[in-house]
Amino acid sequence: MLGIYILTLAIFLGAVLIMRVPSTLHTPLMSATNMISGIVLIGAMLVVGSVDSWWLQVLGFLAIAFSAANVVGGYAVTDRMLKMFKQRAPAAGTSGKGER
Amino acid sequence: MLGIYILTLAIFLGAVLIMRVPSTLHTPLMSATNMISGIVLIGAMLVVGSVDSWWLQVLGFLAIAFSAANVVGGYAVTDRMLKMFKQRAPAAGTSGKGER
Amino acid sequence: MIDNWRDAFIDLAYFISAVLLIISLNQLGSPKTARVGNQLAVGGLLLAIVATFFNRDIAGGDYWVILLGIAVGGAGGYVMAQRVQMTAMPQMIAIFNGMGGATSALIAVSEFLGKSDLGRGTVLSIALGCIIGSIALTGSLVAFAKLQGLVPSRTALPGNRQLITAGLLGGMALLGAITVILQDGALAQTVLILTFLLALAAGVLLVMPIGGADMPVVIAILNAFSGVAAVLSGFVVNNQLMIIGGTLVGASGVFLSLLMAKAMNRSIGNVIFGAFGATPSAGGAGTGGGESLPVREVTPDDAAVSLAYADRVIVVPGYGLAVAQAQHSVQELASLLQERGVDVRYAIHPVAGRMPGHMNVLLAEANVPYDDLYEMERINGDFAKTDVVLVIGANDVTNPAARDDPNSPIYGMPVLRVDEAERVIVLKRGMSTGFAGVENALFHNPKTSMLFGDAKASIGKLIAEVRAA
Amino acid sequence: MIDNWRDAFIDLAYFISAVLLIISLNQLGSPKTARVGNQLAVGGLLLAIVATFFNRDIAGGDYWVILLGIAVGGAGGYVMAQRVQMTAMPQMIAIFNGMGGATSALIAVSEFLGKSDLGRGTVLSIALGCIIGSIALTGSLVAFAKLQGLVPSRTALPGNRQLITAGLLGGMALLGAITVILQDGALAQTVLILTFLLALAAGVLLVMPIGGADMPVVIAILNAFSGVAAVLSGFVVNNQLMIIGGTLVGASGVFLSLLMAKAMNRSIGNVIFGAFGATPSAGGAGTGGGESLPVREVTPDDAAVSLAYADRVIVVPGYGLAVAQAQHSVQELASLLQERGVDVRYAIHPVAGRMPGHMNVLLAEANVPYDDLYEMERINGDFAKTDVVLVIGANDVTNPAARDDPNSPIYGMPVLRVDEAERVIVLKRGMSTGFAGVENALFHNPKTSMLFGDAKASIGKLIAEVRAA
Ligand SMILES: NC(=O)c1ccc[n+]([C@@H]2O[C@H](COP(=O)([O-])OP(=O)(O)OC[C@H]3O[C@@H](n4cnc5c(N)ncnc54)[C@H](OP(=O)(O)O)[C@@H]3O)[C@@H](O)[C@H]2O)c1
Ligand SMILES: NC(=O)c1ccc[n+]([C@@H]2O[C@H](COP(=O)([O-])OP(=O)(O)OC[C@H]3O[C@@H](n4cnc5c(N)ncnc54)[C@H](OP(=O)(O)O)[C@@H]3O)[C@@H](O)[C@H]2O)c1
Repeated sequence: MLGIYILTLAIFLGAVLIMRVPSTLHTPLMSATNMISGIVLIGAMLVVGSVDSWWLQVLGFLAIAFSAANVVGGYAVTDRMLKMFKQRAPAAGTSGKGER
Repeated sequence: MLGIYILTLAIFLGAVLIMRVPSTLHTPLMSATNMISGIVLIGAMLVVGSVDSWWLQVLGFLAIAFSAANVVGGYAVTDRMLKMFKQRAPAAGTSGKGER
Repeated sequence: MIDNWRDAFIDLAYFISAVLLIISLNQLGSPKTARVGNQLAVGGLLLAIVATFFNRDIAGGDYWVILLGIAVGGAGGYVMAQRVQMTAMPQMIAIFNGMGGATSALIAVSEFLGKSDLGRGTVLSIALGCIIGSIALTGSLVAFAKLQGLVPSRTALPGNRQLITAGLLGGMALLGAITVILQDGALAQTVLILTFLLALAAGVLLVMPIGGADMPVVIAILNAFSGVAAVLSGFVVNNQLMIIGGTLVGASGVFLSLLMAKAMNRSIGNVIFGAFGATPSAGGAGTGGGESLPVREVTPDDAAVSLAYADRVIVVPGYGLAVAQAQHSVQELASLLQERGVDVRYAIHPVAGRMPGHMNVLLAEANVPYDDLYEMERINGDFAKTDVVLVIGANDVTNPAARDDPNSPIYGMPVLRVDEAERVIVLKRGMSTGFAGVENALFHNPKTSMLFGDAKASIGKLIAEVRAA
Repeated sequence: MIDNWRDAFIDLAYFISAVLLIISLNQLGSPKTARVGNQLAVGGLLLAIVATFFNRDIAGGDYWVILLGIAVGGAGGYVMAQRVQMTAMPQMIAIFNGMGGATSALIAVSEFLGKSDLGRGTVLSIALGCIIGSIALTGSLVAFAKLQGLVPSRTALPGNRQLITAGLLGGMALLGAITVILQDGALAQTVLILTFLLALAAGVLLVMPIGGADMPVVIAILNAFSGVAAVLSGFVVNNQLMIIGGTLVGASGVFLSLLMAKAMNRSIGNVIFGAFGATPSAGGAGTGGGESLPVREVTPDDAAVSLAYADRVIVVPGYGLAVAQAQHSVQELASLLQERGVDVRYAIHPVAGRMPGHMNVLLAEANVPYDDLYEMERINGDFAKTDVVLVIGANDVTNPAARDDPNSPIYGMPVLRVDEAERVIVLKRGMSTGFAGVENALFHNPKTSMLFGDAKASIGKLIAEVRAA
């Protein structure tokens, strides 16, 4: 039952937070979620810890490699994109100020 | 531990949801939260169910009466306020359209 | 998993109820859906209540106790809700906060006295719930009494205030700790009851010295208290629905307290432990100094004319409008002007009136459509393009000192930039200050002309003159 | 409570990590804080990973397996992230989705094969996680291949598509159900492996027939899949952090899929089970019909002059700009005009380019400050006040048929109202249609003049001419 509560609350929270993200940031958002889905890495670690037969360890190794790639790669590419997002230098900026 | 997760998620969710409420609705929001805090009524019911001595039952009775007043009163007064909130009849409405 | 259908049903009902509460809070985010949201919430609560009747522990006589309690409480709440004046909303909310806190405190006490061998965690929740609930109870009653004028706004207590506060908090912490350590037995029960009584006293002693005008902040804080108390009783009876519901209430209370404090440019601590006691004297001085400066008065007909022939008018309602119960006459005046083709809008400061959103409710009651009401951020840019600003019973929220004068106690508080308009007409009874107790330079601004008298009366005159014009 | 410090530390670390993930998602809500948000998220993940090393089950050789896996995977991911072109972002995300799904599927399988006497609920999560994860894996690989042009955009499979789909889903449901019923033992394991293989096949067969242009939607859906799979593996290993993290990913994927579908005026089902196969032919016909209608061409210098002497210019970049890699030249042209005092802004349609927010990234790469980029809702009103609109490799997002022509396949899709401007200059290579495959009346509008050729080349000419002007 508690698991269901956690899941439900997380769903609502996720929905509300995602809807706040402006479309400007939708691509970085997607790559960031790639990184977050890398959280399964800890699951993979637990599996490697709990299984014994060598070939299950191999599966675990693959799982770890994949999810580690998500964590590192997702972070790096998101950061790369976000580094590029610049605000106009206040000096220049006037055009369309009214909009804001 | 699970309780903490539920609590934390609820805190974040509550914060995000509350921040979305426009100041126009802050008074009804407060009375609505009065109603919601009436949820302790179920706690009071459980207490009445679990205690035996007559005077603890009296305490339980009081608790139930108070929280029931919150549920009914909070709902009624909020509804009374919200009933009054009206949008301008489209016919009339032009002034300050630009703002929206 | 769950092997029993009865419990499964109850669990499911609680879960659905929790979801309904969350959705309802989301619906409360827009005037269009707010009413539905309110109904969803009450639906969720009723579902949870009904489900609880199926709990096994509840049997025999319990039903009568419960049903009677619900009947009595429900009826009482309903009557209060129907009778209350919109201007008295803060009092009403104070009472509800108090009753919420009371329930949690009672749950904590009877759980501790009624059951034995409770876990440490539970006892901790009991002690905290008892303390916070009790403070919410008596604190709210004092707040109510002050708002009703039953007790004087500022009651200086004998002895050093900071010291008393510290003593109370320390004492409660100590007794609570002892309860948790003893955890069980007759002695522990006695200590908890002492904690309970001390907390009740603390509620009174903490709120009593706070200025009546700060009560709205106090109320929001106690609203948060009632939420936190509900969360704790949720932990006591180990019920997630109560934890979630209470959290939502707590979040709202905290948010609104911070919002008010920010809009008043004060810190929560400053409100509770009150450096505030000082300000009014300053205000008095200010008022004194004020008299010397020139003030332009205006006759109703002159004012009416400049309103009638304006293109753009912005009305700035304030607490005084509420006191004067002038909301309906304002609406009448506004529609009169609108018929003449004047563009009339209302500028609502976040803390105009005496609680957040209070002005919106009062004007809604007077059938002002909510899309004529503009929040400060949205309208502050338009004053410069406005011919006449009609300030009705508002003061602090228009005070330019908040922008210009770093020495002013309200410096930094965001205010409506009314002085940017062509002309400002202020309706108030005299030159006395607003709640912040500070002099308002706006009233001495050449652009400004004052129309003295009770807001309702003055507006009545304006209506007559506009009709004539 | 917890009687063991080692476990307590791990639990605490997971909890903090969950909080960090939530906060990070909040920070990702604004360009100013997004970068910090991304760092908070990775911080949370690292914390969780480190904490997991303290888990008792992990011992001896496990460390090496884990460290090696992290090293290999991490290095690979880092290289990919550094190498990828911004225009190839959809492919990159596809791969990451696939790897996420793969991990969850592998966790499910090895947990089931490695452990015995698992509860029914756990087995259910295993079966579902295995199915959804595997579909995410192979589906993403196909999506990647299509975006890279490794496989043809629309591959009709032999046999009735609806039938195949139904068969696959039914088969997986059946096998999954059997696994759950058997719950344990060699047979159950075999069935699960069959489920696994079938799901892998299903991923290929489901995505293969979907049009290449719909891949962004597919990718978002598979993103959601990878999230859901993570939630399920969270249930498998009973870890709240994984449940929460996966849920956030799932929410984002669902939201973005719906957003795209809405912006393209299609239903998700329509995308996946593709009534879409029909449209392009219609598009072909449209293109055919298009030739007959008159089209005004314009010379670079003429276009340059009207740009150079305009007060207000809005640039509408589209997918073609990305293909032509023209983002840098556009920025050069824009700053040239701005130096001449022209007010230049960019209008970004939510689905311009090939994934949501793609254009923003491309233009950010070209050093366009994000406050020059206007979302459709914010700028659509301003086209009427605009002298020249420069449409660069955009087509569908400007198509007036979406507003005027109820028979158009894209009718109802919100579009940029470019045709309200004084003059429209369109840069594209020919008259061929956009991905929706429908004719665009804008190109035949008297206001519109076409400058044919590769976007980058054409802009190069414009720059030269503006310099001359
Ligand atoms: N809304 C909230 O949440 C909240 C909470 C706590 C504190 N506050 C404080 O309350 C204040 C609200 O500002 P405000 O401008 O709305 O009110 P204000 O600053 O308190 O001023 C109200 C003015 O109305 C005049 N007035 C009173 N009764 C009147 C009557 N019957 N007819 C005409 N005028 C009357 C008074 O002047 P005369 O006596 O000369 O007529 C007074 O100057 C702010 O300082 C705010 O910080 C608000
Ligand atoms: N962003 C998303 O999330 C997303 C997802 C899925 C689908 N879509 C779809 O993608 C479309 C996006 O609309 P859009 O207007 O941006 O693009 P579009 O409608 O696909 O049109 C792109 C145009 O660019 C032109 N073009 C291609 N290469 C070019 C080059 N090298 N130089 C100059 N022009 C070139 C093409 O015409 P020529 O061949 O004649 O040059 C084509 O008409 C929408 O239909 C949307 O539904 C978007």
